[in-house]
Amino acid sequence: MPLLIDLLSWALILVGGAFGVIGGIGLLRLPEFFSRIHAASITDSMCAPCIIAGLMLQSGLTLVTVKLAFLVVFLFLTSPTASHALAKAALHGGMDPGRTRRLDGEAES
Amino acid sequence: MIIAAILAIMVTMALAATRALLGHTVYDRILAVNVFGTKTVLLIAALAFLTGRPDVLDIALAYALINFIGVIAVLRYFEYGGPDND
Amino acid sequence: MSFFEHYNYHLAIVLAMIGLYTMISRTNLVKKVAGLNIFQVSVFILFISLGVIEDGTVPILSPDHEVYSNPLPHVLILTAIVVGVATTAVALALVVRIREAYGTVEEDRVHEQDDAL
Amino acid sequence: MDTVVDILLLAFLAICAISILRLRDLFAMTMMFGLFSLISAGLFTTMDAPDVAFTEAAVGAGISTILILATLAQTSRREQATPARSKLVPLAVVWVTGAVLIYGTADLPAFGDPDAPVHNHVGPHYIQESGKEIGIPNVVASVLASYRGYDTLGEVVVVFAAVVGVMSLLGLRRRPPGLRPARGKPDPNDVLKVIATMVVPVILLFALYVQFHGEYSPGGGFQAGVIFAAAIILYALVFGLDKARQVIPPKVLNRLPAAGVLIYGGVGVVTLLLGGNFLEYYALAEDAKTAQHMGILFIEIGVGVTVASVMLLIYFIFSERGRGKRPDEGNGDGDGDGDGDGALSRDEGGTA
Repeated sequence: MPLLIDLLSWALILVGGAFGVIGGIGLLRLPEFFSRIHAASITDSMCAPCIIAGLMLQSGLTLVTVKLAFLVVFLFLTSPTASHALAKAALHGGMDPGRTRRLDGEAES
Repeated sequence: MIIAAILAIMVTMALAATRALLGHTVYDRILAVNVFGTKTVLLIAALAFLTGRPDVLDIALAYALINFIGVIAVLRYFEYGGPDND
Repeated sequence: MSFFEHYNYHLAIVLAMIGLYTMISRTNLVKKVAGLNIFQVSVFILFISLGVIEDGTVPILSPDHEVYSNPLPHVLILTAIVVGVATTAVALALVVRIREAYGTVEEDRVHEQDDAL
Repeated sequence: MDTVVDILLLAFLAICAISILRLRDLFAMTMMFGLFSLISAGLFTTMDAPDVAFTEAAVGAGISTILILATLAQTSRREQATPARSKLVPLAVVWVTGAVLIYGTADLPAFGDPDAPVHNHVGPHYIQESGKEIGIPNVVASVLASYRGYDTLGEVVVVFAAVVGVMSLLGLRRRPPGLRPARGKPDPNDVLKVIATMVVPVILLFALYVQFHGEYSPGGGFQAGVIFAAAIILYALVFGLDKARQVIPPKVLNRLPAAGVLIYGGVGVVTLLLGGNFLEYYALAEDAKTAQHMGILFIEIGVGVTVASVMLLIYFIFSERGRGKRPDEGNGDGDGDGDGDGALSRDEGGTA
């Protein structure tokens, strides 16, 4: 049974890490802001809970687990809110989701 | 195995930092900084387990909430120029 | 060999150089304050580096650990950070007043207006 | 592993610092500044200094960033191009300073060397004896509040002096001349309001935990005060300044920094009256450890009250100064009306 829990925990941590890297690549490679938000949300909503769940399985039932649970609930509440507020602010600030495709990159180089 | 997680988190942090440096728009930077912040939370949680001192997890909690407050503050100031115009 | 044993100190000094350069080469006062903060953080890093002991752990006593890092630099820097933000607040308040009085936060514009008097 | 993380974080820090130097858009610079503080706090964690990391995260990434933003809202958003001044002098000064400092490190003991002089002075005493003398596990808290309590009193007074300075610079007149009051557009961001109502009480609770659990885990009055202030700042950001002002009546808030210092100094006076030295807690109770616990508890409360109220007051003073519209709007500053048209939200990333 402890072996099973260990395996599950490692699997969760690995999956979380993989999602983190995928989200990071998306954040860097996707063409414009509104699509990048999606990549960033993956790291917040998949990577963080998976890694923290893996760590929770490691620590057993202690105060540490409670703190980790608290952390995951907090991240789960605030990350989407921050993304939402960010998208809203961008829209409000005049960024057009359909129009701004590759303009940024060309203006830059 | 926690080392693998730490490496993955560091890679993500590097990617997010690159995006924050490249920017293009301020919103991209805010997004990248937000991602970087949540990854720092995870990094600290993982490091706490690696060094065997999980009691430093409080810092990870403080990070999570300061990160949120920071992002909201930047957005409010960038969008409205302050908290009072509501 | 001994040169590379000091890598942490050297990187802290690089940060201090960047902060100092920001402070003396830029004319924008807000940026000068940011440079001051970079410099501050570099000093904090230098102090905390001095307190590190190899294979040491967090200075919170527990029965499982023997070697702890030195708590004294931690105490000094902890209070220095809070005092640092207090001085930053005063500096920024001065910046706001300068902007109200001169209409600009660029150092050389302020000097021009002073010279014109 | 620790070394790798350490070097990578330091490299991130250097990159961040260079981008702070080069960015002309000051909002973007502030973002990088927040990032810089977060990374340096991460670095402190890897260097086994959780209390410092805690403070740096709350203060640097939280309060400093918000204060710079509040300043930017009242000054200009962009840095003017530096005139054709010689860059050689600053560069020379910086390189000479750096060279001297690096020369100075040559004689320092190696990084992490346990035989370094700094570890053979009072450090070992604190680590070996504080468990018996003070009786709390967090050595940093016992040094801060008991062994060097006199120093900490000085630091608290400095923080108090800072709020007096800010108040006399900005707070006496609530609005600078030429600024007329204005109401902005209503903000219908309901998601933020719902989440903020859920999160703010949790943050306040966490601040209390940090305050009173600081003897057993990283934390204490300084960190708790900043987190408490951050919670109310979040409330102000989401619900508006006036509502946040009602949380603590201004009359009370204006007196709290002094009250905190008085609590701290009062403990010292009480120990004097009970026959001990100033801030010598052993006079407070029969049992030595109970006395130390009581003394540390009280002065941490004093520190927490002062720091929280000072941070809040500074924030309120800054944002009340900046509310309203300027008559000379249009030269790119303020950005208070939020009608950016895409071009406004662009910045030349790193091309400065």
